[in-house]
Amino acid sequence: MRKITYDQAANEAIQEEFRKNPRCVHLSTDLAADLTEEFGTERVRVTPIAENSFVGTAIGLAGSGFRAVVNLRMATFGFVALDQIMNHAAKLTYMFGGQAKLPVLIRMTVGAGFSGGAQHSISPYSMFMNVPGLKILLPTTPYDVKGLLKTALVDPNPVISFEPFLLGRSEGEVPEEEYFLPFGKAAVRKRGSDVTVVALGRMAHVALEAAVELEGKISTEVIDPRTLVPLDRQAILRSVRKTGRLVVVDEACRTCSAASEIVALASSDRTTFARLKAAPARVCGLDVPIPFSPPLEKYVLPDRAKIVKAIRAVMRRPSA
Amino acid sequence: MRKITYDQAANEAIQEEFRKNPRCVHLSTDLAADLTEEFGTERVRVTPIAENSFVGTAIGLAGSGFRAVVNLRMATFGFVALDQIMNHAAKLTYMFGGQAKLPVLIRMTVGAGFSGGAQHSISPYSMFMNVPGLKILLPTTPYDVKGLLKTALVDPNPVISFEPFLLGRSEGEVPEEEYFLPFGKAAVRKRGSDVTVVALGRMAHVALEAAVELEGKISTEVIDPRTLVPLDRQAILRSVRKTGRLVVVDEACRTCSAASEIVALASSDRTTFARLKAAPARVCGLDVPIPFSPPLEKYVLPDRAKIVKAIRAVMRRPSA
Amino acid sequence: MQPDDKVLIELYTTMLTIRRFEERLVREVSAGNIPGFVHSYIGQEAIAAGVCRHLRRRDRIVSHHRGHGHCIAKGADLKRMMAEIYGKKTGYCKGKGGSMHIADFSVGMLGADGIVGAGLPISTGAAFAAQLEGKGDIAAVFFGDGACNEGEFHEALNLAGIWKLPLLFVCENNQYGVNTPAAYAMAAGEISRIPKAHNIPARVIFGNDVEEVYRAAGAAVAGIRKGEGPFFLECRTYRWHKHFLSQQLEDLRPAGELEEWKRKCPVAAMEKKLRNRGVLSPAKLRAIDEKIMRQVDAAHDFALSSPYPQPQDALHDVYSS
Amino acid sequence: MQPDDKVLIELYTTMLTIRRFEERLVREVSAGNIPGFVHSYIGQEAIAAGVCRHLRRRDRIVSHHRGHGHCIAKGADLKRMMAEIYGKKTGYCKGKGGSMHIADFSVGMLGADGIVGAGLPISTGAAFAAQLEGKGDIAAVFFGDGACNEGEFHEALNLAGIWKLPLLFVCENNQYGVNTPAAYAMAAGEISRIPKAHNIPARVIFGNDVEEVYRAAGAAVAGIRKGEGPFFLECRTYRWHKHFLSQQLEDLRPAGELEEWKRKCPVAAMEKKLRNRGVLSPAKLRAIDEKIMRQVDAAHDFALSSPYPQPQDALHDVYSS
Ligand SMILES: Cc1ncc(C[n+]2csc(CCOP(=O)(O)OP(=O)(O)O)c2C)c(N)n1
Ligand SMILES: Cc1ncc(C[n+]2csc(CCOP(=O)(O)OP(=O)(O)O)c2C)c(N)n1
Ligand SMILES: [Mg+2]
Ligand SMILES: [Mg+2]
Repeated sequence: MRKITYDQAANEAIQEEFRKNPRCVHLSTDLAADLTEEFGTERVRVTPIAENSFVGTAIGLAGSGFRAVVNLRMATFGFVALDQIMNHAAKLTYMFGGQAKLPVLIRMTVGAGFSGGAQHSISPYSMFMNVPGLKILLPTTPYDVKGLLKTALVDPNPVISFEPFLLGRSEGEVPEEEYFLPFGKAAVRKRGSDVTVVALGRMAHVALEAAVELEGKISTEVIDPRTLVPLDRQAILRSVRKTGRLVVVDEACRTCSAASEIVALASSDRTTFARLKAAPARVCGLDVPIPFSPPLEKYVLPDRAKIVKAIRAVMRRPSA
Repeated sequence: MRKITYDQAANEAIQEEFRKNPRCVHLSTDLAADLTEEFGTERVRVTPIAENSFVGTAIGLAGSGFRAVVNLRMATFGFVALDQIMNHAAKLTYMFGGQAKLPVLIRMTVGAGFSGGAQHSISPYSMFMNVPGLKILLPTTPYDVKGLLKTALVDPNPVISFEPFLLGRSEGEVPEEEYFLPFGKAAVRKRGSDVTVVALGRMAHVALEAAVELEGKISTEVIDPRTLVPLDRQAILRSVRKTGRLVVVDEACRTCSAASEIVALASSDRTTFARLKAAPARVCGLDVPIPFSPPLEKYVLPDRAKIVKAIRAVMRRPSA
Repeated sequence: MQPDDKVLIELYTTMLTIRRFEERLVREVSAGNIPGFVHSYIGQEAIAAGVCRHLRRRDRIVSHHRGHGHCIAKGADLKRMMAEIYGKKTGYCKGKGGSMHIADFSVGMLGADGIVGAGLPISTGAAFAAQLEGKGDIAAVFFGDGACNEGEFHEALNLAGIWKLPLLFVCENNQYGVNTPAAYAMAAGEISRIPKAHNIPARVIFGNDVEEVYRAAGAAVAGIRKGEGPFFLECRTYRWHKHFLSQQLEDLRPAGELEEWKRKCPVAAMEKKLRNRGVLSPAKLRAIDEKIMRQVDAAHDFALSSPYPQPQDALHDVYSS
Repeated sequence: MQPDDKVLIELYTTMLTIRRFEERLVREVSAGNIPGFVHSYIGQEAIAAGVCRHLRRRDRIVSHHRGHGHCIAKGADLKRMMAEIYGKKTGYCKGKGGSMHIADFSVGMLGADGIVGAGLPISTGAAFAAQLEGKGDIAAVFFGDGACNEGEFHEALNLAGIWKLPLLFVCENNQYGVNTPAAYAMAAGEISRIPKAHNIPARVIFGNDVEEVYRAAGAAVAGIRKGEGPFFLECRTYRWHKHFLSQQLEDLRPAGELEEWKRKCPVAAMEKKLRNRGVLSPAKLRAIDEKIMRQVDAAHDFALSSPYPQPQDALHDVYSS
């Protein structure tokens, strides 16, 4: 099968849906060159640097029968738009008793590991998960990003796609034929029987490396949820019930992270809890703003060695 | 001892510290009448409705050697200021390698239960907990709010005080003498041996009622963390190790809530995990925007009956 | 564009409907019968009436926290409005929104909103949609003087300006945001200086004279439909009640100001004109009022007799399907 | 306020220091020696130099993502700057900030920032502090043309206006935000229309002529110190490099534009003037350049030979104590 990059795959999803649906509109600071060329400057608008209002514009478009795609670029630029995303995109459909469909797709990159400094190196998905009304994607391969964005582009709801910055130029197989991936369906990246590793975003790849490294010694099941809302709770619970051990890997800061949610999910489920053989563990970014200097940044982020160590630790029985 | 309201107690803290420290400045939309009268319009500034910029102004003041208090009123109004709070107040000290102290106190009300509708009825503290660099208060009594704000007003860091809207007019004993309460020190509202209930914000009161209702049948320990960052992890773990059972009550939406964090904390601690007799439970707001209509709102929020039910459920052994 | 008699009567009827509806709410809120925050539109009726008279059903409006007047003027049903304000299942939002989030998409009323200024960029989206559709439809956005200090105001003006959006900005300058005077909160002095700086034409009008609002809005809407881009109307007015009806905060506006503005009541002024010009006799006026009162009563009865939603209905409408 | 020879030489020296520092960074970034995002100030040196020459140490400035020039002009140490850009322990931020978050509070440089527009309200706070202290100090804020489309720009102007803050707004209009032309992104056409609408006096100047910047900033700063409130300077200029040095995105600015602006090089123009007016001989000019080159080399050596922070240092400075 042909191989293309993550960013190309994402772009293809948008192009295909824009071809089918003339009511799709694209908003971003700076040019989306391929899109403009094909779809023209009416539908593909360059915006001033004014995120709160162009996200608001997308909401107004969606409430008026259009479908809007907003590319915020880096997640940190979206912080000036959180009122429109959290107070409006997430809530209007509900507040208005279902009168308004709001098909808005908001894309932004996340993650650290490129010396971007504290503001540009963030993975803030958990705060959006605490706001009901949004669907939340965290695609980790070219195949997934295309299939999930395709689905997002026919979904009648606000969808946020968090796209790990460092994966943008990673390559992977993507079929030529059209396909859609369902939301709420995790991918099992590797089957295993000793321990379940749920790994988010770029960490799905790093966790897989860790699992391969341990092969022969520890049989690790690696789950990539792919979408955080809806979250494939059943896939996670099923796996943990089988293995009895859980490690969650997430480069976001640990406190109140998506990893915390997944640990809470597994431990508060009675059946799963009863099968737990060890305390679930989180391997996350440390609770500090991400520092610029490479040795500092490396220290605060999860990596293969830390994941391996955590897997080894949960394989021991609880101490006390 | 004299009794005063929660709001009066908070006000006293500010007045006392403004008397001592002439470099304290207050910013809020609309008049803080008592403050203006005593401290004048130079230091007590009414702002236009422009939250992102008056929070930014507070940061600039703090970075220039002043201490700023910002009253955002309801937490939802702060969503237009999240860039300044999360990208700036939380991170500048770190990004600048400790060059800048940023003593900014940001106050806002939280909570639901007054038919405020989806935007005005929020409890968004978990999203701030995921951003390192902020200290976070959630005071639940007049005594606590005064003592914690006093401490906030001598702390050299950005502090957010989340003040439950419905507690503003609740009364409680507050000494005349000056006192400060330390951050990171939970209050045990009731001692017990069967189950630990960690209850946040207004739910601390409701959980206490539930515990009293169960008295004689189930011995419930009720813990009110009072500050979420720093969180008194030791007090929570100590209690759960003793009781072996944990129920966390939080009116915020459940997914990625502070309750999720507390469940994850207890279950991922090896010693505590080993002593757990039942799966920890969360009693939270349902994952929907808070609806306006009273019967709907009642349905989605935790209340005494739901807490009692959850406590009873964890007293049974895990099923599977 | 001078309104003819028929239009005058319609404008008057709309204003009086808003007035009577809002008066009823004042009574019910004081009696403790309505939960939540209710922001009264009394005193500002001429703006909603005069502007919306020029709008087609397909034109879209975006409102703010003080949104009942816009709803009524755009053609929403009093019954379903009242039911919503009471949190009933038969309300526009099935009880999920209440007064502050009232909306009727079927008449192009895209909703009241609880966040000051946030409707402005939503309206640029609605106007953008109209522009893309190319049928000569437009959007209008209502907002207060206080909202003009939020950054989104500036951003929305700029977007409307660079894209020449078919958008009518209607600033309801009632001179205060809660207790803060616009004169204090705004360096510009005159709000209309700001749109003008963005090259958006602007006019300041007396917002309590429905004929003036009608004429100014008519000219503005005609230009916008022709593709001339956005227009800005600043309407000077005054709110009669506290910021919201059940508010505990003191009303700190200067003594006497309210009385002075009550003398400039938009409804009474219009009634007087209609009577003096002989457009409507006292009997006819009384008949209109009685009819409106019956409608308001019927709306109220409808609301009271409607069921609350089922508790589990709270779980629906988080997502559309 | 015409600069005398001594001042002219200082202005030139500051500009050339920025230029040589930035040229070194261009080389090191291309060689892959510097991690992260580095935004070059080359082409805009006259603005930082001309404005900061009027500022006292106690005056505070707030910068943006393109912040090296402001740092140098406000008197920061090249060694600690270079060390920071390399992520070394000896850097201003102990390696935690890097180029985009460089700061030196000891000289009143309150930091570069990665969020477009966000420095504006921080600067209103710094100016508010100066006002409260009442010692005649002021604040200055640097920002690009793109930042003027963010709502915070409008909000900061308004705050400065209503409170008459001692704040100098310095807009570095290099005509693009990344690849988006200001002429497209801004309905106002002229940025200075916006502050004027807020009743803030504004002037448009040629930002590549350091004498012009010096004179205009001098008059503005004098007025601000006297308590006349904020002033707005729009400086027309051009960025020579890509938006940030290692950027993959194509530079879409029209062909020829850069060459045209290179002919308006602020440093070369000043050098020529100094030579033509006989202020500095070619030999003296060479000596200045050589001295600066030695300083830049020394800064670079210092950075290279400085240790990285210890990994565990990452845990410090989350909070102050
Ligand atoms: C972002 C935000 N900040 C503050 C508030 C609280 N608030 C609600 S209405 C209001 C005053 C608005 O004034 P204006 O825009 O003039 O409208 P008016 O109430 O006068 O009609 C305020 C401060 C809010 N709802 N949203
Ligand atoms: C809020 C926000 N949106 C977008 C960005 C990405 N970004 C960084 S610099 C920049 C262009 C800024 O243009 P301008 O203000 O003119 O400054 P210049 O780079 O031209 O000096 C953009 C879009 C950002 N950093 N912050
Ligand atoms: Mg007003
Ligand atoms: Mg620029």
